[in-house]
Amino acid sequence: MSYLIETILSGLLAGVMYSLVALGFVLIFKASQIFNFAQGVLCLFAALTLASLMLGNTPFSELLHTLGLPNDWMPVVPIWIAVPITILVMIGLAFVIERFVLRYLVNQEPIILFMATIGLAYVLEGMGDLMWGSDVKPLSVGLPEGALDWMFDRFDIYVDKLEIAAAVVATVLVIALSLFSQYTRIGRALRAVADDHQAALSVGISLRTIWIIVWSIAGFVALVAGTMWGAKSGVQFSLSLIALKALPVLILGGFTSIPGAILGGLIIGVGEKLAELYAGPYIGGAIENWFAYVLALAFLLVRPQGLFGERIIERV
Amino acid sequence: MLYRETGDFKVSYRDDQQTFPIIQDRWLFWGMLAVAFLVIPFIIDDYWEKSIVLPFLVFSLAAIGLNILTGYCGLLSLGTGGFMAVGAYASYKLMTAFPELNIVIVILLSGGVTAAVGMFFGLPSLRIKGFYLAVATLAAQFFLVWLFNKVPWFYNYSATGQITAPERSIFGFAVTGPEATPAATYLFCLAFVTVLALVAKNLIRGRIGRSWMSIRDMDIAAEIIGVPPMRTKLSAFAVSSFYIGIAGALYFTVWFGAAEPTEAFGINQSFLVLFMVIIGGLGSMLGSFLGAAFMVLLPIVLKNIMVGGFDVLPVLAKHVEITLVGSLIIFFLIVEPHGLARLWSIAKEKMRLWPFPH
Amino acid sequence: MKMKVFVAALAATVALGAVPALADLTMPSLSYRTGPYAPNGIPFADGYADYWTLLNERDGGIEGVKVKNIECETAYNTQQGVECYESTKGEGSLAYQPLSTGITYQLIPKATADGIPIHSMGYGRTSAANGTVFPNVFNFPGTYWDAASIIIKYAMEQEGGSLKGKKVALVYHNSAYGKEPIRTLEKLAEKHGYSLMLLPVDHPGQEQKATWLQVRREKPDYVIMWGWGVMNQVAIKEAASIRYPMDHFIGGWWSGAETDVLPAGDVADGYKSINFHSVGNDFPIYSDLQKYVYDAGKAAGDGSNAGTVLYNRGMAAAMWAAEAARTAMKIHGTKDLTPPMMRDGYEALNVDEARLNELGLPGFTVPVKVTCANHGGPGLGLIQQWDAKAKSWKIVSDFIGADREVVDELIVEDSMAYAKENNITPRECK
Amino acid sequence: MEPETVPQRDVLMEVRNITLRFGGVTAIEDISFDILEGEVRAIIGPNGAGKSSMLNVINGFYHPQEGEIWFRGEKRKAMKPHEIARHGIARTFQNIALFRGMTTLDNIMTGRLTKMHRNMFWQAIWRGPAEREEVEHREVVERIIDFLEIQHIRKTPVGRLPYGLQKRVELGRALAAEPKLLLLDEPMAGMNIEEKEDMCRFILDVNDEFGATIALIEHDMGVVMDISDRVVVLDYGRKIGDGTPDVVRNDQTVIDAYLGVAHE
Amino acid sequence: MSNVQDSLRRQDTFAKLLLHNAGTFGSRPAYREKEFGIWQCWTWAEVADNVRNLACGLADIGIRRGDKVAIVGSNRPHLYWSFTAIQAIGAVPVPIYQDGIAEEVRFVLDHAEVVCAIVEDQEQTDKLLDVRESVPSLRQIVYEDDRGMRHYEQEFLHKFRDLQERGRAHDKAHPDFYPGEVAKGSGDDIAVIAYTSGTTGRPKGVVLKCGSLIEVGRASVGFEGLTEREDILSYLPMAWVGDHLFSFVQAYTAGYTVNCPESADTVMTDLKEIGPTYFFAPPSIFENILTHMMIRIEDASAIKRRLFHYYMDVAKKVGTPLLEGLPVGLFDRLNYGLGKLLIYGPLKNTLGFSRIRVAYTAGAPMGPETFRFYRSLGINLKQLYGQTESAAYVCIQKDGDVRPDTVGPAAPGCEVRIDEASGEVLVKSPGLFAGYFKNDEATAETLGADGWLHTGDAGIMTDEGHLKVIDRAKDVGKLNDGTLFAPQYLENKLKFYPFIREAVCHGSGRDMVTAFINIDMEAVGNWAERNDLNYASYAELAAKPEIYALIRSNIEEVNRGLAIDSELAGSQIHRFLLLHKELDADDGELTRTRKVRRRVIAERYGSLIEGLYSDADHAAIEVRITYEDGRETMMNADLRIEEAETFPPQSAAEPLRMAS
Repeated sequence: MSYLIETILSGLLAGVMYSLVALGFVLIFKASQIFNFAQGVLCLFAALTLASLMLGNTPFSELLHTLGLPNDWMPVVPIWIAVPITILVMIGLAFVIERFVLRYLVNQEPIILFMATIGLAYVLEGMGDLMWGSDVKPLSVGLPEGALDWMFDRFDIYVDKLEIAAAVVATVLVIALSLFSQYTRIGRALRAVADDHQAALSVGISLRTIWIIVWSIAGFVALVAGTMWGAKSGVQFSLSLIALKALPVLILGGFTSIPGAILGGLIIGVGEKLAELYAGPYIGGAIENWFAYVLALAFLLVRPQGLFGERIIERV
Repeated sequence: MLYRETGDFKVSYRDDQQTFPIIQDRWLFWGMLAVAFLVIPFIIDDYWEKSIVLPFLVFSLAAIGLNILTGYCGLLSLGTGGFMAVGAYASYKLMTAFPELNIVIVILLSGGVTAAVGMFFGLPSLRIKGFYLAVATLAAQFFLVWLFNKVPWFYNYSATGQITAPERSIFGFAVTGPEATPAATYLFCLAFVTVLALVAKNLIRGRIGRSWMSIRDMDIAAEIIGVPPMRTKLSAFAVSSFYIGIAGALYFTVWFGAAEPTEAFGINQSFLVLFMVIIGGLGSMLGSFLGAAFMVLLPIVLKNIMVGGFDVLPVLAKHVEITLVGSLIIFFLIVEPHGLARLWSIAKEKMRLWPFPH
Repeated sequence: MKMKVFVAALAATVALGAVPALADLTMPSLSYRTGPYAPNGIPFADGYADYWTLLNERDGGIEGVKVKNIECETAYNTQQGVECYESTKGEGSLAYQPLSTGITYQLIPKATADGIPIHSMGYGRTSAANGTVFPNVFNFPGTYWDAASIIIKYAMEQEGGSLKGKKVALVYHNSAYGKEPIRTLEKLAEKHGYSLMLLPVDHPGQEQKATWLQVRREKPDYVIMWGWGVMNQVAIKEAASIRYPMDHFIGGWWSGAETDVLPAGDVADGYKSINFHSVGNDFPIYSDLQKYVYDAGKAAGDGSNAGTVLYNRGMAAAMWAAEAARTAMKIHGTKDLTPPMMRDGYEALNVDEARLNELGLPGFTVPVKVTCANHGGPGLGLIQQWDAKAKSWKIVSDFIGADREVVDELIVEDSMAYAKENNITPRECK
Repeated sequence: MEPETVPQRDVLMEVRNITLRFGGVTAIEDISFDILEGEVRAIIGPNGAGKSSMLNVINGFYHPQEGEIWFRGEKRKAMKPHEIARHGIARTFQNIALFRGMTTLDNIMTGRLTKMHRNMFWQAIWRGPAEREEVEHREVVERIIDFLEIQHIRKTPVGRLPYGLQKRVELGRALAAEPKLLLLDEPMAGMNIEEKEDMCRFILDVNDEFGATIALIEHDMGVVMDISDRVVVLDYGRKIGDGTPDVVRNDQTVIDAYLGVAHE
Repeated sequence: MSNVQDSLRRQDTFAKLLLHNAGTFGSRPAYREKEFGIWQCWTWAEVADNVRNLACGLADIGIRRGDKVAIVGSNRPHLYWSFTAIQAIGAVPVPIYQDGIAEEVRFVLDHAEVVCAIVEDQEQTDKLLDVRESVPSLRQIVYEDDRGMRHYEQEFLHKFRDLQERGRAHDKAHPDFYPGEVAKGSGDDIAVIAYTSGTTGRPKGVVLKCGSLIEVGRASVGFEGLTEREDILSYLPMAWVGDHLFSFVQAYTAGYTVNCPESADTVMTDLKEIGPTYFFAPPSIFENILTHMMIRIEDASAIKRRLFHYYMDVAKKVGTPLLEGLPVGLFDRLNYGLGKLLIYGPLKNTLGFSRIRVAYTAGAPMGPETFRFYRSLGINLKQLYGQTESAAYVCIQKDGDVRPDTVGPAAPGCEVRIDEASGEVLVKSPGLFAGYFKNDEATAETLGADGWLHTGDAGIMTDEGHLKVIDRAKDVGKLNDGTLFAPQYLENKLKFYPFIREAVCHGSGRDMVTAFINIDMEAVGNWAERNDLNYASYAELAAKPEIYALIRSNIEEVNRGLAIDSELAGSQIHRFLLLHKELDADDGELTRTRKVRRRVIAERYGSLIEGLYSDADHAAIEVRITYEDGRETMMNADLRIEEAETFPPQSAAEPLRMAS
C-alpha cells in the first residue's frame, strides 16, 4: 500500500516537473499560437547560463581560444547576481527572437511557426554550446536534495525533497502568473490576445510588445524548469530533451490552458509511473515514454480538444 | 530565359496533364536522369555513396512519403522515424526468414508491412486534427521504437538488438552487405526512388491525389462533395507509410547495413524528415527532393567549409554548424514559407517571362 | 532533384580544401564533443589527441614518422560517424576507434571490406574478440562480457564467495550498448544462482523515478549499471536518494568517470565501477605531457581533464595504437604503413609490463598480448570507488580476471551466428 | 423562348416534419416541403431563419432529431454526407468552400470523384485505365469550364481568384457531380449587380441544360423571385410561406417577417 | 466514271484539292482549334470526311448549285470546312464579317441573295433572325455551337452536327452524289464572293474564281517554299481576303495546318502556344505588340531594362544585315548570338514568334521602324501588296532583298505598272477577280477593258523594279503651296510612336498640315501611372496637358524627320489635337480592317478640323457614338488645340526616294 502511495506521490511530483516545462509551451501558444518546440532548449540555455555564471566560465571560451584571445577572465558570480543576470539574458533573448524571427513570420501557418521554433532550437543549442561548452555542469542553487527524511523514516515512503521544492516553486509560479494576468494591464492584454489579436491591440499594446513579454515570461519559466531539472541531473545537452516529456502533457491538458498543463502533468506523471511499475515488468520495462503518449492519445480520442481545450464546433 | 515554349502545344489531355508539361523541363528531367543513371555510377566513390548520395536518395523517399501525408493530405505526422523502423525491421525479418527472397521483393513487402502499420496508427486521424494529431503520432514513434528494442523476435534474439543486413545481390551484383560497390547500391536505390517518385506523382495527379488534397484544403467540403474521409485519410497513411517503410528498408539494408532502433529511428529522424518536407515545400514532389538535398548536404557542406576549408577545430565547427543550420532553416522559412520548391517555381516563372517582369 | 547537382558540386569544391597534410601515419579520431554524450566524449578525445601530440613533440612521432591525428565530430551519432569514416578513410587512416557501439556495428563490415583495422577498446561488438571471424576488429583489453563477469566475480568476493539466492539488478541504457551484458549476466545467474532483474532506462534518462522505485520495491543486493551520459548521474543521485547502499552499486567501465559522479555531488560517495586502467596523473608520462604538451600550449582541451578516467582511457587507446604501429613497422620492415600492415601490428601486439614501464606508464593498465584468435585481450578489470570528498577515484581491487568459461562460450556462439548470417568462413589460426 | 405549359412534375425530394436542435436551441421546427423534379426551388428567409441548417440537413451534414426525408421516392436512411453525395446531391457553400491549394480544373475534377473508380494500382501505373478514366472525366469537366466561361482561369489556383469567379468555380464543382439535386447556399451573396445577373443566368442555364433540380437559399428576395419556380419562406426555424413567387410576395406573414414586424 | 476521275485529278477546285490532300497527307493535321483546354485536331482525311458530310447535308436541305451561302463567325475549323462543302456542291460561299452590325449583315445577305447561312453560335443566329424578315431569300440557318440554343425550335434552324448526320445518311443513300458534284466543279466556278468593307460607300461583292485562287495559292506557296509542315494561326476576320488567302487558299495548296484560337481574347496566348512558322498580320497588330512590349519592359528591373535596350541597339546594327545575308564582323556576330540567347530568343518566345520562317504584313503600309525592329530580331517579316480584287496577290518582297519602304517586286505571274497620268498602280495578277457581284458599273470602273486592275493606290516603281505604295490615290493631295500631301504616309510615321494609336492628317487644299491624334490608352495610361497622373477616362487622359506635351514631342520628332526630305518638308504638322474618343469601326470611322475612313471623319469632326485651321486654341465637338449592342448616344467635348514646332527644310545626306 505504501508502495502504491509512494508511486502515486512520485508520479505526481514527476508530473509537476513536466508541468513546469509544459507551462512555457502553453504561455507562448496562448499568446501567439506558436507551438514553441524550442522551449526545451530554452530551459537548457537558461540553466546553462546560470550554471556557467556560477562556475565562472568565460563565454565563448573555445572561440576566444581559437582566435588567440584571453578566455579566462570571468569571475565566479554569486547566485544572487547570477539569477538576475540570467533573467536579463532571457529577456534579451526574447527581444532577439522577436526581432529576427517572429517579426517576419506574423500570420504564417502554424506549421511554419512550429518549424521555425525547431530552427530556433538548433540555434540556441549551438549558441549554448559555443558560449559555455558542452561539458556537464553541476548546478546547485541551494535546493534540498535527497529523500524527505521523516517520510522515509516514519512511513517508509520515499519523496524527493528536490521535487517537493519543485512543486512549491511550480505552485508559486502558477499563482504568480495568474495574479499577473488578472491584475496587470499587460497580463490582461495577454489574456485578450489569446482570444483575439485585434482585441489585444485595442488595449493599446502592440503585438510585438506582447510577444516580447510572453517570450520573456516563457524564458523565465524555462529558467525555473531548467534550474529544477539541472539541479537533478547536472546541466548538459540532455536537458533540452525534456521537451519531449512535456508533449504528452500538452496534448492531454490542451495547448492553451495553464490548469490543463498542471493537471495534464500530474495525470501523465502518475499514469506513466503506475504503468511502468505495475505493467512494465511484464512487458519488458521502459514503457514510460510511449505510455505517456498512448495515454494522451486514448484521452484525445474521447476529447479531441484536450482536457481544457475549447470545443470545436464544425460549421459550413 | 532559357525556356522556349513556343510551339509546344498540347493536342490531347494526356499531353496536357503530363508530369512536365514544358518541353525544356522534360529535357532537363531526362538529362538529369541520364546523368544519374549513366554518369554518376562511374564516378561515385564510398564517401559520396554513404555520406551524400544514399542519404539523399533514402531521405528523398521518406520525404515523399511524409509529403504525401502532410503536404498533400494535410495530416501532420511525427512518426516518420517509427515507420522507417517498421520498414527496416520488416526487411530484416524477411531477409533472414526467407534468404532466397529477392531483395526487391523484400523491400516492397517491407513497404507493404509499413503501410499496414501506418494505417493502424492513422486511425486516430479520423478524430484528431492538427498539432494534436502530430503529437498523437509521436505515440506511434515511441511505441514502435520501444517495440523493436524490446521484443527479441524482431532482432532474431541477437545479443544487443543490433540488426545487420546480410548480403543480397541482384543480377549478380551485391547491393547489401559490405561487399556491395557504391555504384551497385546507388543504382539500386536510384531505381527505387525513380520508380516510386513517378508512382507518387501518378497517384497525386489523379483521383486519389485530388481526394487527399480536398481533405487537406477543406475536409468538411470534401466530405460533402463525396470524398469519404476515412478511406481517404487511411489511404494517405497507407501510401505515405509505404514510402517511408521502403525508405526505412533501404536505409537499413543498403545504406547502413546495420541498425539499432533507438538511435537510427529516433524522434530526430522524424523531425529531420519533417524539416525536409517543410523546407522543400509542402505539397510538392520537387520539394521533397530539394528538402532532402538541403538537409543532407547543408551540414556536410558547412562542415567541409569550416573544417576542410578554414581548419576550424571540429568541435567548434560543429557548434557553429548547428547554429548555422538552425539559422538557415529560420531564414528560409522567413524568405519563403512555402519552401524551396516555391522559390524554384518563382524563379522558373521569371525565366519563362524573361525579359519581361510579368 | 535539380538543386542536388549544384549543392553537390559546391560540396565537392569545398571538399577539395581538405588535402591531407604530409603526415605519414594518419590516426583518425571519431570524437564527440557535442550532443548528449559530449561530457563523456571530450576527455577521451583530449587524452587520445594529447598522447599523439606528445609522441610527435617528444619523439618526432613513431620511429621518427610523425602522426597526424584527424579529429572528426560524430556527436555520438551513427550517421555522422559513418560520414566521418568515409571522409577520413580516403586520407590513409590506419585504424579506427569508432567510440560508439552503434558506429562500431556499422563499421565492422565496412572496415573489414576496406581492410582497415578497428579497435573498439572495451566496447562495440563483444564477440569480435573472436579473431577468426573478425580478423579486422580488436576489442582488447576486455569486453563488456568480461566486465560483467568481473563485476559478478567482485560481488561474489564481497559476499564471501557466493551470490546464491541474491538479487542482482541491471540498470541499463536501453540500447544496443546497454543490452550487451544481459546475456552474460543471465548465464552467470544460472551458474551462480542469483536472480537477475532488468531495468531498462530510455535515452537520455533524466527521469528514472520509476526505475528506482522498482529498485526500492525489489531491494536487489547489487545494482549493476550499464549507463551512458546523463543517465549515470541521475541514477547515482536517485540511488542515493532512496538510500541504496552505494558500495553495492557498481557501474560498467563506461559508467565510472568523473563526469558521472561529480554532478551528483557528495551523495555519490562510495559508488563503484569497473575499469581496465588506472586513474590519476601519478605516472611518469605526465611530466612529459606537462613539458611537451600542456606547457607548450598544445593540449587538445583546457587541461582540466588530465588524469581523469576517460582522459586516461583515451591515452591508453592511443598508446596501444602507437605500439601496434611500431609492431607493424617491425613486422613489415617499413615505416610506410598501410591499414593491413597496421592490422598485422594489432594482431601481433604485445604490451607487457616492461613495455608499459618504458612508456612511462608503469602499472597503468593490464598487459596485453593479442593473438590471431583472441582479439579481446586478457579480459582483466579492476574496481574503483568514488571518494566524493577527495573528488577522486580510489582503486579498491586488483585486476580481476573474467569468467572465461562463460564468456568464451558466449563469444564463440555469437560470432559463429554472425559468421553464418553473413557467410563468413572463420579463418584458421596457427 | 416560347412560354411553356408547366408539365406535370414528379416529386424529387420531400422533407417531412423536420426538427433540428443544437443542445437547447431549436434551429428548425417541424418543417415540411417538397422539391419537384426539374424545378428551381428557393428557400428564403431573414438571417438566422434556419435556411443553412435546412440545407445541412438535406445533405446529411446535420442529423435532425425528428422528421424524415424522402428522396426519389424512398425514405432516406441515416447516411454520411459523402454517401449522400454519391446519391446525387451536390451543393455549394455560403462562404466559399473551395480547395484553395488546387487549380480551378482540379477543383472541378474533385466534383467527379464520386464517378471515378480506378483503384490505386491503376492509378500508380497511370498509363492505361487510370489515364483513360482521367481523360474521360476531364472532357466532361472541360465542358463545364466552357459552360461557365472560366477557360482563362483553368490552371489558376483558386485561392488567387476574385470572389465572383470562385463562386462560379464552386458551382462548376457541384455541377461536375451531375447531381439530381443541386443545393446552392446563397449563390449570390456578396456579389454586385452584374455578377448577380451572371449568376442568375448560369443558374437558369444549369437548370435548363443540365436538367438539374435546384434548391437555393437566399436572403435577398428580389433576385430569387425572378428565377425560382416556387419559394419556401422560413423565419425563426418555422415555415411561414410556400408557393410561387407571386403568391409568396403578397403574403402578409412573409412581408411582416421581412419588415421585422412579426419579431417580438 | 473515268470522267469523274479525270476531273478530280485536275484539282482546279478546293473540293478536289481537299480530296487530293486527304489522299497525299491524310494523317497530317489540317485544322486545330483550342477548345476545352487543348488543341483539338482534325487531319486532312477527317476534314475531307466532315466536308463531305456537310456538303451532302447542305444538299439535303435543298442547297443547289449556284445558291449563295453565307458564313458568319469567328475563325473556326467548321466554318472553314463550310467553304469547301459549299463549293463542293456548286454553291457559293459568302463570308460576312461577324462583328458587323445588323445593317451591314442585312445588306450583304440581301445583296448576295443568300439562301442559307452557316453561323457560329447563338449570337450570330440571333443577328440573322433579326434581319430575316427583310431578307426574303434566306431560308435556312445552320449553327455550330448549340449553347443556349435549346429553346430555338424553328425548323429552318439546323445544328451543324445534325446537318452532317443528315449528310451522312444522304451520302449513304446516294454514294455517287458527292464525287459527282465535286467532279462537276471547275476552275471557273465562283470560289467566294468577298465583300470589301471598302473605305467608301456600300460594300462590294468581289467575285473570285476557284481557278484563279488556286493559281495564286500555288504561285505564292512556291515562291516562299511553304510546305505541309507549316503552322499558321488564323485569327483575322474570315471575311477578309487576306485571311482567305492565308487560311484557306494557301492552306489547301500547301496542305499546312490552320490553327484557330480559342477566342478573340486569347489570341496572344494561343499564338504563343502554337508558335506559327508562317504568320500574317496587318501592321497595326505588329505595332500593338511592339508597343505592348515596350511598356512591359519598362516595368522590368534596371539591369534587365539596360540589357534589353543594349541588345536592341545591337540588333538594329547587326540583325538586319544578318538576315539579309550580308557580311558581319565576328564580334558583332558573337554579340548578336549572345543577344539571341539573352534577349531575342526569349523575346520571340514570349511573343510566339520563335518558329516563324516567313511573316507577312499587308493591308496597310507599315512604319519602317517597326518593320526594321522585327527584322532585326531575326524574324523574316515581309510586306505583301494586294487587294481583294487581286486576291491579295500582287507584290511580295523577296528574301534577301527586303526594303522597308517598298512592297517588293511583282510576284510571280503578276505584272505591275504605274499609270503615267494618275500615278495609280495598275495590276495584272492570276488572282484577278471576275467582277463585282451585281455591280457591273463598278466592275468596269475598276477592271478596265485592258484587263488591268485599277487599284486606286498611288505608287512608284523604284529603279530596281520594286513597287512603292504611297497612299490611296484619291487621298494624295496638294497643299495650297503645291507641296505633296500624302496623309497616310504621315500617319504611319506618327503611329510608330507607342503613345499614338491612330492619327488622321488633314491638309489637302489647305495651307498647312494638321492632325487628329488618338492616344494609345494602354501605353499612355501606363506612362501616366508612372508619372502619378490621375485620370478616370480616356477623354480625361487625352485632355491632360502632360499628355499633349508628350504627343507634341512625338510630332516634333516626325517634323524633324520630314524636314530633311525636300519633297515632304512642307507637309510638317503644324497643329494638332488629341481626340477624346477612340476612332471606332462601329461608328464607321474605321473600316473593319482599321483603315481610316477619311470622309466619315471629315463629316463627323468637321468642327474640329475647322478649329485646327483657325486661330482658336480649342474646338468643341458633338459626335454620335454607337455601343457594341447597337445603342447610340451623343458625346460632347471641347478639345484643346496645340501647335507643334516645325523645322526649316534641310538637304539630307540621303534623301528618301519619294515619288513626286
